[in-house]
Amino acid sequence: MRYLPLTDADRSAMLEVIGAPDVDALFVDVPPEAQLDGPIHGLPMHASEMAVERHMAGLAAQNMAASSVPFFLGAGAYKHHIPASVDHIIQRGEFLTAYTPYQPEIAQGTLQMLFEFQTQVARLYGCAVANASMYDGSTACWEAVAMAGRVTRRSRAVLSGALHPHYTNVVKTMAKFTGDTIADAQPAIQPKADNAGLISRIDDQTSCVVVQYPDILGRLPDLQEIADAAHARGALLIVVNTEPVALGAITSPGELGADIVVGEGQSIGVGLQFGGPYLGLFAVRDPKHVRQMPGRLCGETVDAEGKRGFVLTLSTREQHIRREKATSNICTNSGLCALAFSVHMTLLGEKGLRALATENHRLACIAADTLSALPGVRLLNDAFFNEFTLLLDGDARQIVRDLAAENVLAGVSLGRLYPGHPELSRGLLVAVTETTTEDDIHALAAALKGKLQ
Amino acid sequence: MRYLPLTDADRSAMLEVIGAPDVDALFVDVPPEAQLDGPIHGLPMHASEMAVERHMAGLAAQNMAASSVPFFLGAGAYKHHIPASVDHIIQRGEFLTAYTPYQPEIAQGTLQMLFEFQTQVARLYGCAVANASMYDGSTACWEAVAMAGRVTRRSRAVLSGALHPHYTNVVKTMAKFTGDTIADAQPAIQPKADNAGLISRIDDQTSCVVVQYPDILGRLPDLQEIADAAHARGALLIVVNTEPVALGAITSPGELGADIVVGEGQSIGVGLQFGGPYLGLFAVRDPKHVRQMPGRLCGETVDAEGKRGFVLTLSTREQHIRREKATSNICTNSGLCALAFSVHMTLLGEKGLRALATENHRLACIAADTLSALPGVRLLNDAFFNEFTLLLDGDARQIVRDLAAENVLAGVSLGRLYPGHPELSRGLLVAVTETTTEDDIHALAAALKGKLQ
Amino acid sequence: MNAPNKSGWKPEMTADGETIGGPATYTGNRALMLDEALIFEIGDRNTTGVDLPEPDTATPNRLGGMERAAAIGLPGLSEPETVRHYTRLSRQNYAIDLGLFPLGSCTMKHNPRLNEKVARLPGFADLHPMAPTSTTQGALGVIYELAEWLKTLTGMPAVAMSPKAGAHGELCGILAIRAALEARGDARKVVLCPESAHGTNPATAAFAGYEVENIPATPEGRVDLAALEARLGPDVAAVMITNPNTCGLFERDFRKIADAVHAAGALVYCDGANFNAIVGRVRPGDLGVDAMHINLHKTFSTPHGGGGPGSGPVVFSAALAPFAPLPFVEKTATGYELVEEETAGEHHQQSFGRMTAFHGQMGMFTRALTYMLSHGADGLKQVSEDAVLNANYILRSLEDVLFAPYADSGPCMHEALFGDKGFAEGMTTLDLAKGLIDEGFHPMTMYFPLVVHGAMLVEPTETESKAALDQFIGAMRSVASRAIAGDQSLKTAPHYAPMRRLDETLAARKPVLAWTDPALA
Amino acid sequence: MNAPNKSGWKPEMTADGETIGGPATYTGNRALMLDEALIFEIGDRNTTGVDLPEPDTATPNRLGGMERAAAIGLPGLSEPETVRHYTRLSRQNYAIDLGLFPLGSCTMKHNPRLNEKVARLPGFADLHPMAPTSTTQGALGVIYELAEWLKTLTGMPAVAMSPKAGAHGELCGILAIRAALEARGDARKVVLCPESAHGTNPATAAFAGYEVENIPATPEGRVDLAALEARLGPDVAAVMITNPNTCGLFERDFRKIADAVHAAGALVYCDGANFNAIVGRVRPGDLGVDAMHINLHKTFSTPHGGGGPGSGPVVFSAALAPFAPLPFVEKTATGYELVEEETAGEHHQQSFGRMTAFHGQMGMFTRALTYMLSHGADGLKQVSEDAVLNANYILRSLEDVLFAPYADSGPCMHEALFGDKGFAEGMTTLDLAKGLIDEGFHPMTMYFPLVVHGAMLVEPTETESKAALDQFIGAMRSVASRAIAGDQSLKTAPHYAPMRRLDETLAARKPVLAWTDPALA
Ligand SMILES: Cc1ncc(COP(=O)(O)O)c(C=O)c1O
Ligand SMILES: Cc1ncc(COP(=O)(O)O)c(C=O)c1O
Repeated sequence: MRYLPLTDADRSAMLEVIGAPDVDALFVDVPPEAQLDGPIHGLPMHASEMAVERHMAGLAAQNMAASSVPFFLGAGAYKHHIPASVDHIIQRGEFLTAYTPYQPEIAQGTLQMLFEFQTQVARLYGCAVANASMYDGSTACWEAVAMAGRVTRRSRAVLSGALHPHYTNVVKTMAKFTGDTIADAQPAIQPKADNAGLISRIDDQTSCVVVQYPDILGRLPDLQEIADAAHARGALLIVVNTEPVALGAITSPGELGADIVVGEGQSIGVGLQFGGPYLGLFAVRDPKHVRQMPGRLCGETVDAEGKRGFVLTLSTREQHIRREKATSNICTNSGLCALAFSVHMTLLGEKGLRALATENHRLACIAADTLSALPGVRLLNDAFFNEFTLLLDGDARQIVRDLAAENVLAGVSLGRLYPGHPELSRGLLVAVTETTTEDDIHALAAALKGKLQ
Repeated sequence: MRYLPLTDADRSAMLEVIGAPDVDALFVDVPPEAQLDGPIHGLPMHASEMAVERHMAGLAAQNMAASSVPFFLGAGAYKHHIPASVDHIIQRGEFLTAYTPYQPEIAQGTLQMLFEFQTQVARLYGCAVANASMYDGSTACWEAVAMAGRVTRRSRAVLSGALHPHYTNVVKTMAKFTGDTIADAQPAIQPKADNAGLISRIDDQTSCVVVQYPDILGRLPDLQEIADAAHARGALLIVVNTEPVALGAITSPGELGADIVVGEGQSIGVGLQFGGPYLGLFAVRDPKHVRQMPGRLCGETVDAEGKRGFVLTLSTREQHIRREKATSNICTNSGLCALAFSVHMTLLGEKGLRALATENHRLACIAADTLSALPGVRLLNDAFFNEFTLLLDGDARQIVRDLAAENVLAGVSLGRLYPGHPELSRGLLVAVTETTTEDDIHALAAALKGKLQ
Repeated sequence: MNAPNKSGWKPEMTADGETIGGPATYTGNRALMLDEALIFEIGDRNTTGVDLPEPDTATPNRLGGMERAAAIGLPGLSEPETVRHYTRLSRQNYAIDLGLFPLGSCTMKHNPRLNEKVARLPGFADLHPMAPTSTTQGALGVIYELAEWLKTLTGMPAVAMSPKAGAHGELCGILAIRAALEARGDARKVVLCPESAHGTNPATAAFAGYEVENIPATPEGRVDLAALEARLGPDVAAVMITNPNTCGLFERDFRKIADAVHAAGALVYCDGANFNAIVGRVRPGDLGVDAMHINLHKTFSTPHGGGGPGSGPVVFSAALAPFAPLPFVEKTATGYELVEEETAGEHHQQSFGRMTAFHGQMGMFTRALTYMLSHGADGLKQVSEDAVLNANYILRSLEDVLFAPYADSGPCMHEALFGDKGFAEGMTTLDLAKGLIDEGFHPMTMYFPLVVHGAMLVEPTETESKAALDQFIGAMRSVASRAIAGDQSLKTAPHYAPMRRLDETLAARKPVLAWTDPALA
Repeated sequence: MNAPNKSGWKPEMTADGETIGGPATYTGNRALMLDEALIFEIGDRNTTGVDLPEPDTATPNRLGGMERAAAIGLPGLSEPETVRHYTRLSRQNYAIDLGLFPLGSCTMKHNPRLNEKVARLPGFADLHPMAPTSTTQGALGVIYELAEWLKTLTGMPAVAMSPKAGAHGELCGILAIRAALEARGDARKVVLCPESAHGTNPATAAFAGYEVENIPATPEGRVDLAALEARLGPDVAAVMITNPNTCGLFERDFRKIADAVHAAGALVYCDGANFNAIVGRVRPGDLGVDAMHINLHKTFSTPHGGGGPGSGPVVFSAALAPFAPLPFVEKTATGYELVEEETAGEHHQQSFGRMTAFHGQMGMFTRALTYMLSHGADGLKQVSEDAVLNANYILRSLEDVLFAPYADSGPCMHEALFGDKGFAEGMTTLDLAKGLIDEGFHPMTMYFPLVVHGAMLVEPTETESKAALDQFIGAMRSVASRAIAGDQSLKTAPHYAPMRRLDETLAARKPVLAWTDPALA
């Protein structure tokens, strides 16, 4: 057994030191009836690396890898090119196999990286402080709602109808137990986000308004207007972003008045991975809210010789110190994904991020024009970044499935996101990134045309 | 340009320090007529990582990867399973991007590894001392012949007819220039190696006898007999091994009287890679021959505090010190492949290497029996390790090509190795390793049967 | 000449400013111990390490007036600088790959590289979570196979795969308990936890709207069954017990506790973070557990990555199974199906909802399944046996120098607990830990569990060799004797790490949580 | 307590045995600076880090009596121990990934990680060299494309791809020259090389059966054209000249030299190890070169790997092209073909033969081609310009403190050469180098070329940022002033590396080249 260094001779020598006749003697405190008499039944015995690799490669081969076909899925998870050096760095044993940096003298690598990451995220979001990561965008969204409750001491959250339905569901699930009231809605199928409708739902009990930007249909709501309305009622504005690349092209939520900005960081450095692990980003515009934030924070300090260094700090917010009074129960977060994000962002830099955003938008415009020129296809959005909604003459969900059989992954249908809403069944979300080629766009157009005739 | 850190501002500032008006001024010593006036013609401009990766992946996709089909090629390059940790370790930047360890205080990683590698190779070969690697087995073979000339002060080398024909060709090519005489031969197609014929060619001018073990047809010559005959005439015995895994099952050349043992280390840790980089192994049985060895040697010493450490040593044999009097012109060798070999060998250990050899032999026996049971197929070998020669009722080379079209890589034909020798055209070398499945063997049998009907 | 050392490092000095041990360096580096500035100090906004088309003005703009005007303030580095920056940073970290990492409760075991390789196969790594299920059968198969392994290993009938880490799993379990209680109209208010519990337990219970109360412990370090029984009543929704517990002991009476809890109408949550001690030998399902999370990043070896990601699937008893969250994978005659809100209606009306977008930590699932297949039933049994053997070896090799409060409570399981009793005046667990850093080891978990003064919780795991344990034991004995003897050089340890002791108080008092340009400050 | 430190490390001590700077450790480790024993000391013959079927006695044996009886003596380690062993070892190395690695003549530039990724694509990594060419078209395509790049970049009509490194390429070139001369019945005996040449040049010429004679140099560090012309004659087969030369200077008169050599019936070998200085800006073919090797592991960034592997393709003039070795790749109407002994007859009767089994360093070809495609024609031009700019920046920033013998010979190319003139009595280039180690830099090439006393050859390459150069310059200035001032702490440097200065004399005097069990010794 290749991962187990003890030899039988070692085991005997150690049992002798312990004074136990055999290893069973170490399990005396387990009631006999709870002990198995041999290897557990129903599972295979140990296997060689080669055999295991073959089994797993066999499973992998049953999946249609995104890069192997024309691919247009988004809806909160985006396919971007990740530089090879990102993966090289996150595989450094000193990053990969380290624990949470609780001993800062031998964890400056992780700590300095987190300090840099926090600063990158804060700047991207237009905020003062970001934390060291949450599980993913959807849980970060709920944590933001919970935090808004703590800050405002109110418990009614107003969710935009154009918030990712999974995020909405997570918030609603959690709220069932905390007793918060969640005012949600269906997305309005219209060229512009329904700011007026959203604002009309804000009242004096509202702790926060939650708006996605770009929204689930790819639209770009004017956040300033919502911020003003929320603030006027004493509520916080929470902005959710699921495509950080967009922020290379559009104004940051913080600049537009968001109080808490959360999001999914997967686009930068992390990769699709069938949905996880992803990277929850969490930031606050006003430093005064820091002590209500969930999750770990890394801060600057000095060592005994006065040399600058970094430590985890303000831990009195956290479960391991504050226990039932903690701001969140989160412990393990998305450290390695934060590293991947930070490395990729460092490679991009401001210049690269802007160029990347421009390239995404450019290709998305080509796709929008090409596809909406097809008979039976209409572009819903007035504005978009790299994802937009098409309205098809047909059931988009069935079309997506049919095109998959032709090796074209056409997008995410609104029917898939909002099952049971026939009024949305014609909607198809199409995402375009720098990895999309014009050939891909033409392949999709041709395939779609075939289905709409 | 992602690999170039200088900004235009940096360039200007630096030119100012240098006192040059522009970068062209730094090239004043190049005659103008030899300078190009812009980017060289006929080559593309720089490209993004994504674009380059797509281009290269496109080329890779035009090759039939060994693991994707039933695969039986050997003849000096073998497909073995390489544990994932090997590749992880050789990608550590500290190994991958280091230079030759000329500053030992900051190169102990490479140096200690080389000391361990040298010891592993020496033990595997049954020798006293191994060097820090040569380019590959074929160049190591020539270096051994050249060394035998230095040791014996004779210049006639007798090559076994069953030495890999590429190795023979390398030796003959070099000898054309050094004035050595090379007595070579064609392989005798018979169940046992032709020791008697080989021994009869040894004379008093013979510097060395070169024997491959297992030989090119997969046979296992009795080396002791040849060693005795060579030594009786004052010649050295050079043994060439192209499949180090075999030495987990068969007696080492050193134990059987070989004076110099060289070989190809690719099987352990290195991978097929279409023929390179591979790993030349070079060892001598008697420590008195060390000062005639080519290549780098790592040795033990102590530091100023008496702590054990390692350095490159006996460099007075080498080109950078001895220049035209050096034992070889080799400088860069196969360091990283030596690391891969050493890591894999450390994972295997004696126990694993023996088990690996047994498993190779077991599967080879199954394959030999299964295939030789087919009508029109005869097994040549009396004995073999993991590779054997079949005699087919047909042109083996054409059959190999035809089977490739059916996605079966059947082996290396003798026609491919010895073109222009119709008497060898029925021979097919079949190699079987732990990666070969019984399904693969049956696939080959079925395909072969189809062709021989 | 030695001016611009910007890092602040200085060699030790005598009273009259002579350097001792070695000369000061111009760079502030010490050979391979290399200082590294922040990306904000070395990068700039016009440098990038990627090649992309330069945006031109003809580029379309359909951003609807939201286009960014202000600079973001993100520095870029070329690729060579980037690789070097992070490589240099990484070298300031300790890691399992460097040596024993005996953090109790954290199960820092070897992370096989095969698992990393498998997780990167394009069929897994490059797969969208919302791709049509006809194109993701292999991925759904991984989730299904892993779920089967977890159910078999725990002897429990159901598992929720989506929780993202241990604490998220705890939340999943507690929410299922609350949903089950509410489904029978039983609005209980209290969750009981021992004081030795991990902080996530009370935090989770509180997050789920419960009051948290303490379960008393016996002097031998286990739950006090009698006291617990006395406390049980109609207001108690659940007990949360860690087994093996955080003192490293198996809760001998677990079955009795579970029976008492069930008899009182409450449910049993087991914190399974310590499953490594019993995996393959004991099935929690046989002990009366209703819900238990499993840290794939502990027992099943997915890497900790400097703080995450993890994965915390939760196994459920039959009583709780109907309340498990969405989504999950079902096997049908035609293949694997993903059960989400849409299809849940038919089969799974009582699900308490959704905990996260998408389907869980797929990247961890592929690694964990690879690990399980590698070990098999026999190997996993050996894992727990070796983990327990290693811990007992440490316990018995150190109990003469370090105070071991539960040394007489029977063998420990996968971790050994010590306290600071016997240290010289002024010497603390922290000092010992910092001394251990100089010895080339990561310290054990400090000051947890709370029930032992100056607690030191040592978990070696099964992937340590006897030689590594012996060296660790020798180093612990050496440092412990220095603590007992009051060796003052321990108070200033570490001496050899990239940093001397860091001022955590300053960090919290004047929080600096993001870089600001000193030129602008 | 501090007994078993087996490594031998001790902290610095005062005369009366007090430790200074920090306390001794039990383990001999210093925090992250970890000692590591040999595999022979930690492994054993019964441990393995792979899972394979246990051999059973029923296994067939057709080994014909050659089966192994004796033990081999190979220790095994489990996978966790193996990963840790090599990770710990690796941390005792300096590398480009850690910092500037200014080894003159070695071109230690950044190794892009994309290249590593591409080389590992199964279509390249998992391909047998003798597979039918119908199944290897992509691999042959790589060789062909790379050959086209090399021919275009050098302006030469032919290239041999199989040489395994620079020295092997030199041999290839010299053999082709000898074959060409012999083909015209011209048995010349002498090869001329400057004294500044790399050791491989004379070694190669001797290996190929030539006598080696010196070409005199001018005081400004270039070939003395007049002296060379005087020496040329019917016995001279070839001249071997490095350009840019190893003093870092461009051989201004190269074209004239080549013309004179050709006029004398000899051929021109150019050592192309320094091609990085001119790639994309100057084509050696325009200078009259007949053969030149190119170190893909220098100019084209394939990693040095701690000593290899390399790859040394050789470009040829029309005069030498027919003599190039086998195999090579041709493009035909139906695809790529491999020309080997078999088919060479038709097209290539004069080939001098074969230099190696198979077709060369494919793993390096994929990396180099990836690198070239990434840079393109414009990027490669920028490469040489930045490489030259960086070197001149260093030259001009150090010439006031370090003796620069050719500072007045015009700009340097990709490397800057200094000598030890001006150092205090007893201070050497070696001392400066070891002081640089403490500063966190790998030293420059020392004592090469031989033409300058205490030579220091500094090649920064183009992948260094200005900030890195500035820090290096600062450190060099600091260490140089210490050498000039006679600072004795330099004589005992390095102080902070994993090892103090190693005794190379002892190693050579009593060679210990393999481990032997002390128990048996
Ligand atoms: C006993 C115990 N419970 C729960 C947890 C929480 O797990 P996670 O960090 O994955 O959220 C931990 C991990 O630190 C633990 O040790
Ligand atoms: C000038 C010069 N020539 C030749 C060589 C030899 O190249 P290689 O080490 O690849 O054999 C080198 C490399 O060290 C060199 O610097």
